[in-house]
Amino acid sequence: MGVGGASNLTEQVAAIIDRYPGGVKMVDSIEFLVAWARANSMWPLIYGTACCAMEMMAAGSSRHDWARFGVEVARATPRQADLIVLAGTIVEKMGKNLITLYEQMPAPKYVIAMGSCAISGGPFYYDAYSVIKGGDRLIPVDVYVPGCPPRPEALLYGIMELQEKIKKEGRRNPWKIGDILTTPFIDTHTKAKKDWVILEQKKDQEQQAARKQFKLDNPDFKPAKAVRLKKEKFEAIKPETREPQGISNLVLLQKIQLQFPKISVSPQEDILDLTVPRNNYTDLIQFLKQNDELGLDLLLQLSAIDWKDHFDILVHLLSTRDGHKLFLRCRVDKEDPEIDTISNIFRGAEWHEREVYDLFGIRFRNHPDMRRIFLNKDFPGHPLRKDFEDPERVIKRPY
Amino acid sequence: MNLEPVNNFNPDEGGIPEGFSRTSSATKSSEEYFLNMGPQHPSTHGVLRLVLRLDGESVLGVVPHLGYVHRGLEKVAENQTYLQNIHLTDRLDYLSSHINNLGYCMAMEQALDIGIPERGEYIRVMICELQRIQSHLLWWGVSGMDLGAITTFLYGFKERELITDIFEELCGARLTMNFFRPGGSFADVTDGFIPRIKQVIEIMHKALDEYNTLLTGNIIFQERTKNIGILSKETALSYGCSGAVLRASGVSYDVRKNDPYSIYDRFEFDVPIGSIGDCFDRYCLKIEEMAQSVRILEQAVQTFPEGPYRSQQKAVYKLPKGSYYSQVETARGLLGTYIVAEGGPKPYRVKFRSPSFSNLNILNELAVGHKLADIVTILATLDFVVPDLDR
Amino acid sequence: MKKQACCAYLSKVVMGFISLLRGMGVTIGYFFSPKKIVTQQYPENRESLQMMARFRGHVSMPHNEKGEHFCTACGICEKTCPNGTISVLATKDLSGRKVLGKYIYRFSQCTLCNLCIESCPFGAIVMGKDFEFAVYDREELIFTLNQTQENANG
Amino acid sequence: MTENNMNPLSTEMLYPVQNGIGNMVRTLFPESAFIINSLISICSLFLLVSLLPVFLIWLERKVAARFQARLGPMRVGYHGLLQSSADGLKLIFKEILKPEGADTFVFFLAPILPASATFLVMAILPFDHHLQVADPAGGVIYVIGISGLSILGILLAGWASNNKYSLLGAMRSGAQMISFEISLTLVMLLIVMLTGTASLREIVLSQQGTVADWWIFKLPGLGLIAFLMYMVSSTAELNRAPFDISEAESELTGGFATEYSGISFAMFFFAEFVNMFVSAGIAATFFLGGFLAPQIGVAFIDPLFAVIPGFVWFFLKTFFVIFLYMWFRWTFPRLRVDQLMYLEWKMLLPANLLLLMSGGFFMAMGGIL
Repeated sequence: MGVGGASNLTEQVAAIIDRYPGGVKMVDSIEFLVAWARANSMWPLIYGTACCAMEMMAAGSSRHDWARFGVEVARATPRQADLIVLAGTIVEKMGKNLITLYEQMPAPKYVIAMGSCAISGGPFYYDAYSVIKGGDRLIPVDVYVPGCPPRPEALLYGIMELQEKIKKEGRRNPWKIGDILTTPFIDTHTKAKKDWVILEQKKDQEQQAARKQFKLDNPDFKPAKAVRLKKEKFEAIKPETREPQGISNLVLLQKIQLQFPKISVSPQEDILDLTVPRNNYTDLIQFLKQNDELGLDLLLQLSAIDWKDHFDILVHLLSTRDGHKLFLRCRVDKEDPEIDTISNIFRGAEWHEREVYDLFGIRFRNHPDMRRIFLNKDFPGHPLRKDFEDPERVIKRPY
Repeated sequence: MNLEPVNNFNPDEGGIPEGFSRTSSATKSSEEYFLNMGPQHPSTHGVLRLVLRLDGESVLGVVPHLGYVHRGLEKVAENQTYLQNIHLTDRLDYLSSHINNLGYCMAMEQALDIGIPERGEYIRVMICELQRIQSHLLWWGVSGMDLGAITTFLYGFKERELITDIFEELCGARLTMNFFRPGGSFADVTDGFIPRIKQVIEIMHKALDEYNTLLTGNIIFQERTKNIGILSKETALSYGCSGAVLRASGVSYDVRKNDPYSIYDRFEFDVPIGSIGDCFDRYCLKIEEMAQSVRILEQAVQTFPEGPYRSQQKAVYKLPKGSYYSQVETARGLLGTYIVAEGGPKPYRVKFRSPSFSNLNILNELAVGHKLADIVTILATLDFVVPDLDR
Repeated sequence: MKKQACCAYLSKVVMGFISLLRGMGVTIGYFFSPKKIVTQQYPENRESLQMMARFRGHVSMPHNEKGEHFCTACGICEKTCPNGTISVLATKDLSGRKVLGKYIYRFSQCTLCNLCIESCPFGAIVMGKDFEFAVYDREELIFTLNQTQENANG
Repeated sequence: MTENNMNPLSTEMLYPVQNGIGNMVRTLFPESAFIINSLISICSLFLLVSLLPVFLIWLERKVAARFQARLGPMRVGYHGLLQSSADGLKLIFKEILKPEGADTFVFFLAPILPASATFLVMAILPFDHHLQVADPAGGVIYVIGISGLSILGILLAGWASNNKYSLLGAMRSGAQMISFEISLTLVMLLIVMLTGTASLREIVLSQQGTVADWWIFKLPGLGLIAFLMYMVSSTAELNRAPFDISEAESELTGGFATEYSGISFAMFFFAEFVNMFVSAGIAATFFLGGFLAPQIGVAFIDPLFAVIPGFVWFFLKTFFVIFLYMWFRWTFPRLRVDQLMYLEWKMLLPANLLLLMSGGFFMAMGGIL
């Protein structure tokens, strides 16, 4: 039965028994019994990364109830689980852990790739730098359940397919660790187009004569007009204007320009958008936080934009008391992207700054814990920059 | 693509895993050790890795490690057209996918000055409130299961399936809807929509009482959640929390009330505020939010107007040059969508201000001093979704 | 003060015990009412299981009885698809007019976002209703939606 | 039983309970009767211990499904009857893994202890008037002594598997079981004090008469309180329901059994269910009148109940108590470790001592009401 170390012993015993009359039938019945037991009691590992995990939980809930198939006891440790349902996107950083999980599971173990992300990368097929395009590039997959996310019934159908596959196991085709997909990762969309163009040229030469002949015997041939769907017409509606919340932008601007005259306003209708020079970036934010007349007490977010020749640090503040918002921009040039941290003013900015460092490469002076937050330490380059190139991980979108 | 294991720390030579301060807050006691609540763990709601510094069973420090489902969604959004990005916002916080779509579509409508007819506004409010109830039901079930009451998970999902049916009948998908478009939605409401909502309303009244007797009133649950993970007002604001986490600490900020979008100002509903800011307050707040959403649905069902459900839609949207920002109240907090447009069919930069990112930031503040089991309670009541966190 | 503390303690114990009983009351209510069971037995109810009208199972190309489809190989659905799922491969028929040669639909990448069907000007593609597509090999998920003579048998 | 010096163990010391089969074997093969009798009882108990978990696992999954408004195992045999046998068979044929750095001998010894501990206690459970393997005079002390053995198994498992989660789970369960054994012992002590004997059979016989003579209904309310306290402490002893902190699914992934796979995990899994049957059996023996038929006093029902054999009543009462355990498990959230210790040391222990005193007071008053 090819199970762990005991496989050669079971094969020898089966070979001996086969010789006796009716021995083959006995070994087959034992194999059938064991395969039936394995098929009807699959304990899934509690593993789910993204949206498909919700549909897997729905399959486990009262309405679809996969306990009917004997799949009830979802085990938390890989030691007691014999089925991994790859529910959700597999990311490079999670790849290591997924392989360790798979290796920790005892021998007859099965994998269901659920949803487009686990089959082929799905919505993150193009331009995603950290998504592994398909679970079978890491661990051998037995059943693919397509959909995004697939219905719980589709997952149950996948489990039934897996049960059929297990029931066929025996000494003739024992369970063994399958092989993973090693073909290099190319864009099937453009490949299909290229192959088709070659086919087309061949077809054109062959049909050269037939087409000329067709044009001769019915010169005035009018191709039938395809009928277009009649799309409903709706009239365009003007949105009703809504007066902005809290302190109006003008009052805000005057208050700030009292303290910091060198602030320029970028053209933005409803939300005040200030461009802040680099030297008084932190003490402007310090002033905004301290000044309780303005009441800007919540840091919405701190992020950056790569304008190809320079970076822009964005700081969005919100007042929970009155509801008005204030956006700040601070220009950082590309050569040495370095700016002071504001995590001592707004504690929440610590993670936002780590994200900006991780994805843009802008360092923050005296930041308590300047580490990458999302990607591995050795990820080449900073992905959200416009000039980020990594042909090994990323396929550019062809259209 | 390297797949060797990360070089983990070596405790014998006094190594400290990354992110921890060298000296531990407690006295250098011998029992101090590091426990890895790994990316695959039943109570981390997906793939979030926590490294805990423990002394026996009480927690000295927590360092969350993110990025285990970081899919680079913002880079993908930069290379897709505006319409194609709508279905990406479903996968941000997939438990409130309608509300994410709404946030993104509102930013586009703000840029292109598109208005929505009366019926379209009503559809939006009703669907977003249904989505909020559906997300809270799943949260309630999973937090009950994290604390050991497995039956609450099944009860929560029982009611949730009713709302999933409404969405399936409406737009054909159960979880990732892609239903809203700038100017309304891509199709009108089916005739089974209103009767099903009425059925959900009356079932939710019974269900909420049942949940309160089963879990909220339970003495064991109250012992496990009262005075655990107390979040002060200043810390919440300083970390930028939003949603039930912020309101439980006493700050009354709900985007639907303080910065009303769509037609939320026509419905009267109140925003519950917590007092202490512990786990029990956050829990009761969410149950109360469900009741308020049901209240909004009741009002909306009575005055559901006829007429066109959307304004004119284009095939390709080209937003004029500039930056546009819109914020909505998802089930987890304030989701801000910031689009920088260059005039072409594809956005130049899309930034999602995710509520779970800031809500989880406070874990270290809340967890220090509590037991290992309280970490699970705090994680359950913080109610974050990891793909919304990692984007 | 001692008396209040002690009777507060006792009342807390008693109230706590009653809350446990009420919780148990809820679960026993479910135990003794089989009407509340909501399970739909999927494989057994396959005939009666009816998908909703707008259910997005998979992209399919309806053919009328003469085996013709409405697709004119304009390629709009290919451009609107965010994940490169659809490949519209056009060919020229005898009269030199552009006609659909092969319509490749990779279900392994499709995210069922319905953008292609909304954008199709001729209503040639529709969302199919069945969901039983679990396969053992990833390549089987790449379908050719238009049945013409050569790729029907090819 | 012929008195011959060749057989040093005389009848009284062997404590056999006279029953039909035993006597028939003694008449046929007087010399080797003792060996044959013990073989028969060992085989019957082994059969019971192997069949019980298969049935109890199926029952637990169906009862849990019914509590949660769903159907539970359906497709494996009629209404999933073969489900737990499929689970058992699958677990047997799984690959046996030993984590690197684990102490091999202790790692594989640990699962055997809990299973054997429950097997030993089975020997003295009074299934019927004459259906009891042995009835030692100190039956209660025997039960308390043996139940300490299963704690050892869990501690060894946690320590040997070289995994922080299992160490945490084992230490938690060690503290929990030792502390809850005190309240378990005190409740049993109360019943022993009231009945005056420590042999299980006498305790059951002391509850003869109508239903009102069962210990649960005796002593104006104390019997019921004693029963509740027994239920609370025996649930904690079993690591079940609101006290399953040692195998806490959502905190410690697998608890003490994190590193166990295949047959060794199956031993823990089955021992837990047999243990549940045993402690429910003891609850039935102590409080619900073991194998005595419930005489309600209504003229035409009593003889009807009396006809039904004793062991049927014993199994019915035991399964009622098992249903209570399952009811606790599928309703309550889990307590924290320190709250658990607070519950035992600060609430159950004083309550038990108070109970003992009031029991003594009632005995001093002479009339056990």
